[in-house]
Amino acid sequence: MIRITDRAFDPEAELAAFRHGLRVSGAVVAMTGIVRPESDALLLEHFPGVTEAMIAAFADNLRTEFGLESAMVIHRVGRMLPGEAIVLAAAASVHRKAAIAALDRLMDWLKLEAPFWKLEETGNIRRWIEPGSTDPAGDRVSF
Amino acid sequence: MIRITDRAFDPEAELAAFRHGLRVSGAVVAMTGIVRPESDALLLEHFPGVTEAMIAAFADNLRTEFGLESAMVIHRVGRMLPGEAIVLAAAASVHRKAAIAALDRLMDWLKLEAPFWKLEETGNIRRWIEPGSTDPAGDRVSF
Amino acid sequence: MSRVLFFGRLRDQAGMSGHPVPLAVPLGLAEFREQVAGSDSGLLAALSAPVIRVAVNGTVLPRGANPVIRPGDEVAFLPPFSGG
Amino acid sequence: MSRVLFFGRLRDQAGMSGHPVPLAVPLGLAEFREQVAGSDSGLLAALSAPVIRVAVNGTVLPRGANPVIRPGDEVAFLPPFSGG
Repeated sequence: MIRITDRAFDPEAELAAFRHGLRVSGAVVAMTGIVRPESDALLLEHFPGVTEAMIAAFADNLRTEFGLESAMVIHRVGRMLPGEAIVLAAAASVHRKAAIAALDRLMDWLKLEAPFWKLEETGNIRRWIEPGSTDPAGDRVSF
Repeated sequence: MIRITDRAFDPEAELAAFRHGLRVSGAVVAMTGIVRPESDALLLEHFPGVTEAMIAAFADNLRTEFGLESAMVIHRVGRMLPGEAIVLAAAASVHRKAAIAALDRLMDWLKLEAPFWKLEETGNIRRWIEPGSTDPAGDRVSF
Repeated sequence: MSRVLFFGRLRDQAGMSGHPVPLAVPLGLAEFREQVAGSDSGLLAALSAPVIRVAVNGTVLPRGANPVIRPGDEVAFLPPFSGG
Repeated sequence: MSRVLFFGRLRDQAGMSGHPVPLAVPLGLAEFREQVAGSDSGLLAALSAPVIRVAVNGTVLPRGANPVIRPGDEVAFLPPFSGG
């Protein structure tokens, strides 16, 4: 299940629904990304339609490659505050090793290859964050 | 937080409480182990006092080694049914890589080095499961 | 007619999220960028930077790709991604 | 006096979770096992298998450890762990 939402969501409630839909898995591995307290707010932008389709295609390949029963991504966009969840990604499989490896891969991909753009607000300063650029703050804002 | 319990627990409710107690983390990574449907029931035994202390010591070292803000283990013992949670392990850190690596290590350790013994009930047959032995079913029962 | 879209800091720099681009014949990406930027040399430089990726009709192309833009295409300019 | 504890399949095999073991002087682990097993040669073999680990007073020792058991010690025999 892939969802992009501009509303705050409850990651554990979503994870419970995901787990209750499983039939054969022995392991559910999940990662919740949280807005860290350094900035006053984050604004996250995506490419409507395209970002969703790219995540869905990547998650499909991941299911096949790692033999997952299921994978889930919920990603927040819009303006969000410290402590709020940015992303919930989860992978479920019969054995834990596949689920952990798949989640690790999924998070790397979401961070590097999914079309999202992040703007940090601190006081009156708005600043686009670019990981991989020479900006040392590139990985400072969330996880 | 380390807890061993002989009652069913709600892994997502526990994970929500863990997350709400965090102050600096940008990533919470968690794994829930679920009793798989192959057996009618599992019985899990531990070494009271000793198992708890060993998990707590390992989690303390893990926090230091990976720079975690916090780590949690809740482990079920006693008799449990397919679909019920056996274990919830979670790690929280500023960045996701440390949390994922720590959770992977923690699960390996719980599986191999924590004093738990698992008995599978299928019909009238009760059978102790021993991973690492020559028993090919050693890793079949849960994750 | 085709369409250009700007995301992230490129939207701030262009001052808009996109606009139609009159296009009667196929153009190379470099020529398309010049048409999009018009007299704004700062925007042209920003669109041409090696870190900027391009999506044509919703397909994100690899860095350095050099597509031909055809009438009707939607071309998006994408700064480096920073999800999560 | 000392105490022995059995876990997992060893408890099934011993038919109990543990019992006091009269002990007036320190004993090597092998001698302690013989005293625990008494005339039950099957139990002695099970306790002596290389996969069985021993905990003394709540400290789990590495495989193959050969502790001296002293009066008052609590000695636990542990089959291979199978958590999770």
